[in-house]
Amino acid sequence: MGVSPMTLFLLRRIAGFAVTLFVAALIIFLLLDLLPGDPARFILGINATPEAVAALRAQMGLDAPAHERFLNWIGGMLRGDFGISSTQRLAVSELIAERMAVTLPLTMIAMVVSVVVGLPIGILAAMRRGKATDTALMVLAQTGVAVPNFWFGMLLTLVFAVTLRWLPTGGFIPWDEDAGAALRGLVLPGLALALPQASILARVMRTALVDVAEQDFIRTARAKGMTKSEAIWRHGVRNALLPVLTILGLQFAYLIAGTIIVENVFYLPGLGRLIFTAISERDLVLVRGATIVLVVATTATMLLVDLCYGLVDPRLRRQGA
Amino acid sequence: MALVDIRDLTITFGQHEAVSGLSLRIERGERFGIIGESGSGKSLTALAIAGLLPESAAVSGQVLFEGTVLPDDERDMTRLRGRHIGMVFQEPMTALNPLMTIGEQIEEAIRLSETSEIVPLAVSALLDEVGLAPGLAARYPHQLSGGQRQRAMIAMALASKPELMIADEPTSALDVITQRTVLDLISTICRRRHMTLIFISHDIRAVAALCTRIGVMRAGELVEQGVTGDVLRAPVADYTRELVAASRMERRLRSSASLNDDRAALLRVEGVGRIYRQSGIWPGCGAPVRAVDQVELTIGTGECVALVGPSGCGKTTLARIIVGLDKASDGRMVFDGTAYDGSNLPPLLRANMSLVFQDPFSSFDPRMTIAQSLGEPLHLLGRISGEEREARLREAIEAVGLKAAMLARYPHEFSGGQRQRLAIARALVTRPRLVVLDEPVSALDVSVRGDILALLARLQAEHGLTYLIISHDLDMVAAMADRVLVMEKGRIVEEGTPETLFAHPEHPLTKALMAARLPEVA
Amino acid sequence: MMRKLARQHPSLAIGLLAAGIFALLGLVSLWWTPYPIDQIAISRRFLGPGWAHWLGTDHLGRDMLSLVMSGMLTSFVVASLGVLIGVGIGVPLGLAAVAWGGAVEWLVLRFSDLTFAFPAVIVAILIATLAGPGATNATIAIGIFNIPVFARVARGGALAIATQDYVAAARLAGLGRATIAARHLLPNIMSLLIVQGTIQLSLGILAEAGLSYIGLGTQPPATSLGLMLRDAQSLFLIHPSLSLIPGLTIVLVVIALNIAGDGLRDAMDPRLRHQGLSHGAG
Amino acid sequence: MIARKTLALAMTGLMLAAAPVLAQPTEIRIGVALEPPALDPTAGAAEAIDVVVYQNIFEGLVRIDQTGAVQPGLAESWTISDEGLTYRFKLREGVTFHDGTSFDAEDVKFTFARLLAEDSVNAQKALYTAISDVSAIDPTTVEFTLSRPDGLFLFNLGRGDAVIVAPESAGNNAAEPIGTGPFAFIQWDRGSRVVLEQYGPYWGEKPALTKATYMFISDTATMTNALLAGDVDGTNNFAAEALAVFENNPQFKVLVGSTEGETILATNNRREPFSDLKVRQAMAHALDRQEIIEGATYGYGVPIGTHFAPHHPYYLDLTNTYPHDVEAARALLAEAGYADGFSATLKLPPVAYARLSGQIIASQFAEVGISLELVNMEWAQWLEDVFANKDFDLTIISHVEPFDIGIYANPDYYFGYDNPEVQALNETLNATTDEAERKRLAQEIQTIIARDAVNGYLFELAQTGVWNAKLEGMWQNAPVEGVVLRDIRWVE
Repeated sequence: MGVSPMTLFLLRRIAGFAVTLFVAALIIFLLLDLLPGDPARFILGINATPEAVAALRAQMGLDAPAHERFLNWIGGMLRGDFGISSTQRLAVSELIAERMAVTLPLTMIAMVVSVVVGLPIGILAAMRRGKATDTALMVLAQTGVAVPNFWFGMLLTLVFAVTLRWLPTGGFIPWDEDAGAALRGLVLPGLALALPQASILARVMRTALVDVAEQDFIRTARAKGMTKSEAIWRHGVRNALLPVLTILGLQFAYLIAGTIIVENVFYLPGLGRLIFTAISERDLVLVRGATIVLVVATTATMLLVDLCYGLVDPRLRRQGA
Repeated sequence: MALVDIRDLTITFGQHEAVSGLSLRIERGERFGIIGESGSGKSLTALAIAGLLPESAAVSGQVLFEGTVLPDDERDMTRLRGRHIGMVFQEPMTALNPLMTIGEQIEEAIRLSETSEIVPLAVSALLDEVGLAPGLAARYPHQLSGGQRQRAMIAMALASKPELMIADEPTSALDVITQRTVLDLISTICRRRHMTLIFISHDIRAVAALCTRIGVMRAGELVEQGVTGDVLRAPVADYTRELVAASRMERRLRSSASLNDDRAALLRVEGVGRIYRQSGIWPGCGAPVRAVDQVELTIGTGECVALVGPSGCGKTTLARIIVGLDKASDGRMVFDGTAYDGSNLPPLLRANMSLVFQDPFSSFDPRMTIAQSLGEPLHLLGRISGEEREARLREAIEAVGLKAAMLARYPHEFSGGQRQRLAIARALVTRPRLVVLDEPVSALDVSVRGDILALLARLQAEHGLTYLIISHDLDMVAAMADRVLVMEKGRIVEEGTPETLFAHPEHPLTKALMAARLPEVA
Repeated sequence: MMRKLARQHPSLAIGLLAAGIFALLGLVSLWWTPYPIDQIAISRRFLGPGWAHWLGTDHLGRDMLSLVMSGMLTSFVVASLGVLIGVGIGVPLGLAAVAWGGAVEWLVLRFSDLTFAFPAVIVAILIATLAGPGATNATIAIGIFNIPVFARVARGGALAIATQDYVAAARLAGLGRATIAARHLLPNIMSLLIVQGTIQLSLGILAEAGLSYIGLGTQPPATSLGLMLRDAQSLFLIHPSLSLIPGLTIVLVVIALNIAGDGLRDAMDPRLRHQGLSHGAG
Repeated sequence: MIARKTLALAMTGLMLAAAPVLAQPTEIRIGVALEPPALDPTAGAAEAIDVVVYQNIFEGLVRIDQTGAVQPGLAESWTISDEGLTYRFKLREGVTFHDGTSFDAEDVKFTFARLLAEDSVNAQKALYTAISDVSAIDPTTVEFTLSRPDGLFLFNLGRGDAVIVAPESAGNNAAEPIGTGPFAFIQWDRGSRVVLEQYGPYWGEKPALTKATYMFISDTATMTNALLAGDVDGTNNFAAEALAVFENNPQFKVLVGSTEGETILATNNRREPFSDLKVRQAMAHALDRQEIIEGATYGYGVPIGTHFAPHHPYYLDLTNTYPHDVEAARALLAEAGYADGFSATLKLPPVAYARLSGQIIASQFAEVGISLELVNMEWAQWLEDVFANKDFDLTIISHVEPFDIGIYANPDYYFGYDNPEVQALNETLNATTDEAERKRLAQEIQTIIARDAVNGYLFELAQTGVWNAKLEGMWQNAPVEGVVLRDIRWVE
């Protein structure tokens, strides 16, 4: 057959990806359909007359049969139409897009910071294994993992926003209005999110590197005439990155979870807060849309990581020797 | 002045003394072999010369290279290593960086030793010297065969034009044929380059074939050293004597009774083939691999048939199908009149055949007592009483020359040889008729191989067992088998009694195998 | 025993000891706390640390020490139940994947991808909205989050074991896949599971804190460390101790658990155990 | 030395950047806890809507002032027929909507047609059902005809639910509100803020502020930080628990005022055992208002003994009808046949005053043997269970509707109090326009419901605003929901 094993591998992963998403969508829909609480009633509040509520229900198409609603939903999403928010009366896709402009950069910043801070620390610790530096760094990492990021966020605000007034306590200026301000708004939350992840990365990197340092090819490299640290640096780090890559993939899930909490602390208009408010307002359409987007994001990252593996590790490029 | 001069070297890990008071001089241009079993400290000695001992090692005594003591400063030691010493390790797969092409890795070696300005040229020159096509430079380790990898390792070791090459079990991870070619390669290179060689091995014949002088190590001590010929012809130390003895295998005499030709066929393999596909439920992806291809063979009761061939020729797969660990894609087997295709082997038949694995260390669950492990196959006999069970276990373990008391112990309390005995005991506990032995001794130290083979022979005689031996070790086969089947690429290519087959090999593979045999020592 | 442990793996000893003490504090609160935590006395609120109340009192005049104790209990219970759920469902899945392979394995992998795709908080939000917020829902959310983690760990470990000859031997001995999984695979990945368990436990405690903090976790009058943080955060500038006490407690508990986890890994991983000698072989 | 100076400069630079307000004293950033789901006050109950738009973007025919009195709005004057059934309004001229379209009688007609239509989604529709006809006499005159007299009619016209909208823009008001008010809607960054700017062609006097930004900050700690850091200039209603941070801080002023929010322990009068007067009286005795007010509102709540706002001229102090008395409570329970108490659930909506009061009441009731199970709920769930399905024992909620004692005349209301006497009284009250008489009637109803201990009457919610000390003109009291910007100004 004409297809190369690599493309087959790709196709298989993507097929798996699709299946996962479909099932996820189904689950989300089922769960949300069971949600107690009548959105119409909520929108109209205490003194609304029954007719008014009924009228709104009809408007929102809440009286169609479930399977129909599901299929419409899926079909719509494939066409990029996520439906109309029941409380905000706006295209869900737009709402989500707005929020993504906050959550995505935030996650990215956190990712980058955690990598830029975490990996070097891990490497340094591994190089100085057993020495004071190692111990100090690892104690630091231990603490970093242990501090709840929302709490850390609050402490950060008190120091840098309230006391020093270097950065805003929260809130978000849209990018197109003032990119600089937008960025400054994401610094503290970014840090708060990054701390635990950086610590985890540091620990993983260290362990991985220590393991690799035991490998034969490090000895070979030394036999060729490298000092131990040269060998670890030139041959070890790249090999050690493989396990780190997996963790990076998983971390995305943690980060998403983190944003939802941190966005509350810093009153950022992100996807997390959107879901949160949407849920308390029984905005099924919106919750669905937002959750599925998060699920897609997470799953996509996993897929990405898998593919990265293929790139970094020649053994996974399946062309026969 | 000696190139390497080791004076009273002692290496200890915590309490354990791995090398004790070892002194040794290796002259320029000689090829020195160090023989010893696993744990004898031979590798550590080599690492000590290259200054590559793990930090956890405590070293006393001194090692002189070209008359000067090895420098303590890591940089100087590194430079010395890089410029003057080349090393080849046992397992080329793990010794090469999986993420770099071998070209890159050789290049690196050249740059580090600053032996050549025009690096690319040098690379292809080296590859050529070790008999690899220049094209292979672009390959990654996992894309090469074991032999090719080891050649690449050697090329890398040569990059610095070293005075001394240390080869630590360079061939024991390779199969017979490649093993021989690599050995030849090493010796020719040493001759051509007038390079001093330290060759570490447990295989006395390899050492004999390659080295001018040898030293014998045991439990961290150098028990004997001298010119190869002398040592092997007239060993002084008993241990050396044992080793030499163990390396020779006399053809064992079979009672003519078992050799009559009209013996009933116990197992018939009829056109069995096995095709492997890449993973699971995705049909038709990944090119199918024919591991076993239309194999026809018959084994008579009481017979001992050997299946030989290079690694990856499908002999192990065939064995697994026969004992029912794997399922034939086509064809069938008939055991004692009952037909089956592998996994559908009915319990009672399972009880009638068993398998002894190559690696005695992985064949016992570390968390189960010997009794539990040995008892497992008794399932196949359905419900049996406690006493019956006891009796069976005792019988089995005593049959292999161990004490019933040992049943209560755990695997880690036994040596390799003992474990293999236990493995055999487990194979016997159901009183099977056919025993399949997959490389039964290749993982064992030379000195115990003889005993295990003798044990197998005895058991066959006592219980009238039928053996199917899977092996690449022609001497062992010659010693044990009544009939030999040669297998290549999943097919049986030649068959015959050892005598005739080894005397006049027909098939090129058989010829190659014969050619690869190392000469008997002395 | 303990002394031996302390000598060989000091970190493990310290970690276990500390975590043990915290857990014990929590357990004790089942029978005894200095003051009942549901007894509210506004007149007594915001007392600083003192003889009557070692850690002072909170915004409802409840004794902080008592709150910390029973909060600790909640946090531990939620986290450990979360781990139990993860182990109970994840490990069998992981083992099944290895024992049966093929389609089963594919399904298990897809399933764990699927579960990974739902960040714990999302699950928590969904459940909380279905059944109202509460410790139970936090537990379930954390449990669900743990399932794929353990499924993967179990699978990873079991894959390595499955290649061992003794597994083949067991199949030769006619044992069924399930039996083999239970008899050979499971016991040999136990250490892995225990290590992962401690790690997930500490993550669970953090997660519970996070969930309670955003109001999806434990609900009054019950309390948990996270809930205490939530209650105290708006008072941080006026009565910092109210949020410093639970906050630091969380940090300490998690650190203790992680140290214990690392210690266990070193203690159980044979490769690290006889490091030195492993070089000597050959 | 120099280095330190430059550093200092750099830092002040940053601080300026962080608090631009120092530079432009005509802009204001107001922190509010709840973000409105939409911005159309006539199509949704969320008080968060009024907070942003009421009297800023939208105006009614009349407007409620700080004291709760009715003032001319888009109608500069009106006349009421003697029997109180016809209202004739004279509309202002030269009023335009923010989209430039002009305002006239037709808009008024349209607004109320829309409000009263079959498919109307106006949350307070019920309040306007007395209207039988709205007719535009001429472009500047509108006449309302009522089916029955309604003492609160004018006040209700002043509510956010009755603001005047234009047929051209009404449909889109949820996302882009267009009204006649002094401030025009500029943008809404959902989840973050709403920006208003002064509307040049406004008919009335220009407000001092040129720009107002509403920032949505739900979390009290965050709000505190934002205020301290100067990221927001004030908030109309700040959580009482943290007020201490600002009370003695010269940079801030704390405005403590009244609201229309009667906070009650709403009791399901349909259900056993609450249908028993003795039980309700027992519960009333069990309540220790002072402790609840201390604990839940940090002393800012005003104790009430009935369902009426203390600052209202009709208010009658009935807080001593059932004083805190554990013994009396036990006794009454015993009489009612609950000698060893009973247990019930207390469903709590997601607001601080409810959650805190809930915990405190639970421990107070425990003393008399009533054990409460606290059930925390999201709003939507609460509305569904408690309000719509009346499936609850007890709940705590603040009734923010002004002069809403009428709910006690509605037997179908969620707490299900069915007393013909009260119903009759309320009837007459609605029909009465004479002040003295109205007062008497209102007070009679207050007394009855207090005696019947229909609900546990806890406290009148206080409005505790925190503002930058340099700001003036904020409403202290909140007779209606809203943060009215017209009078707010910066002073040096």
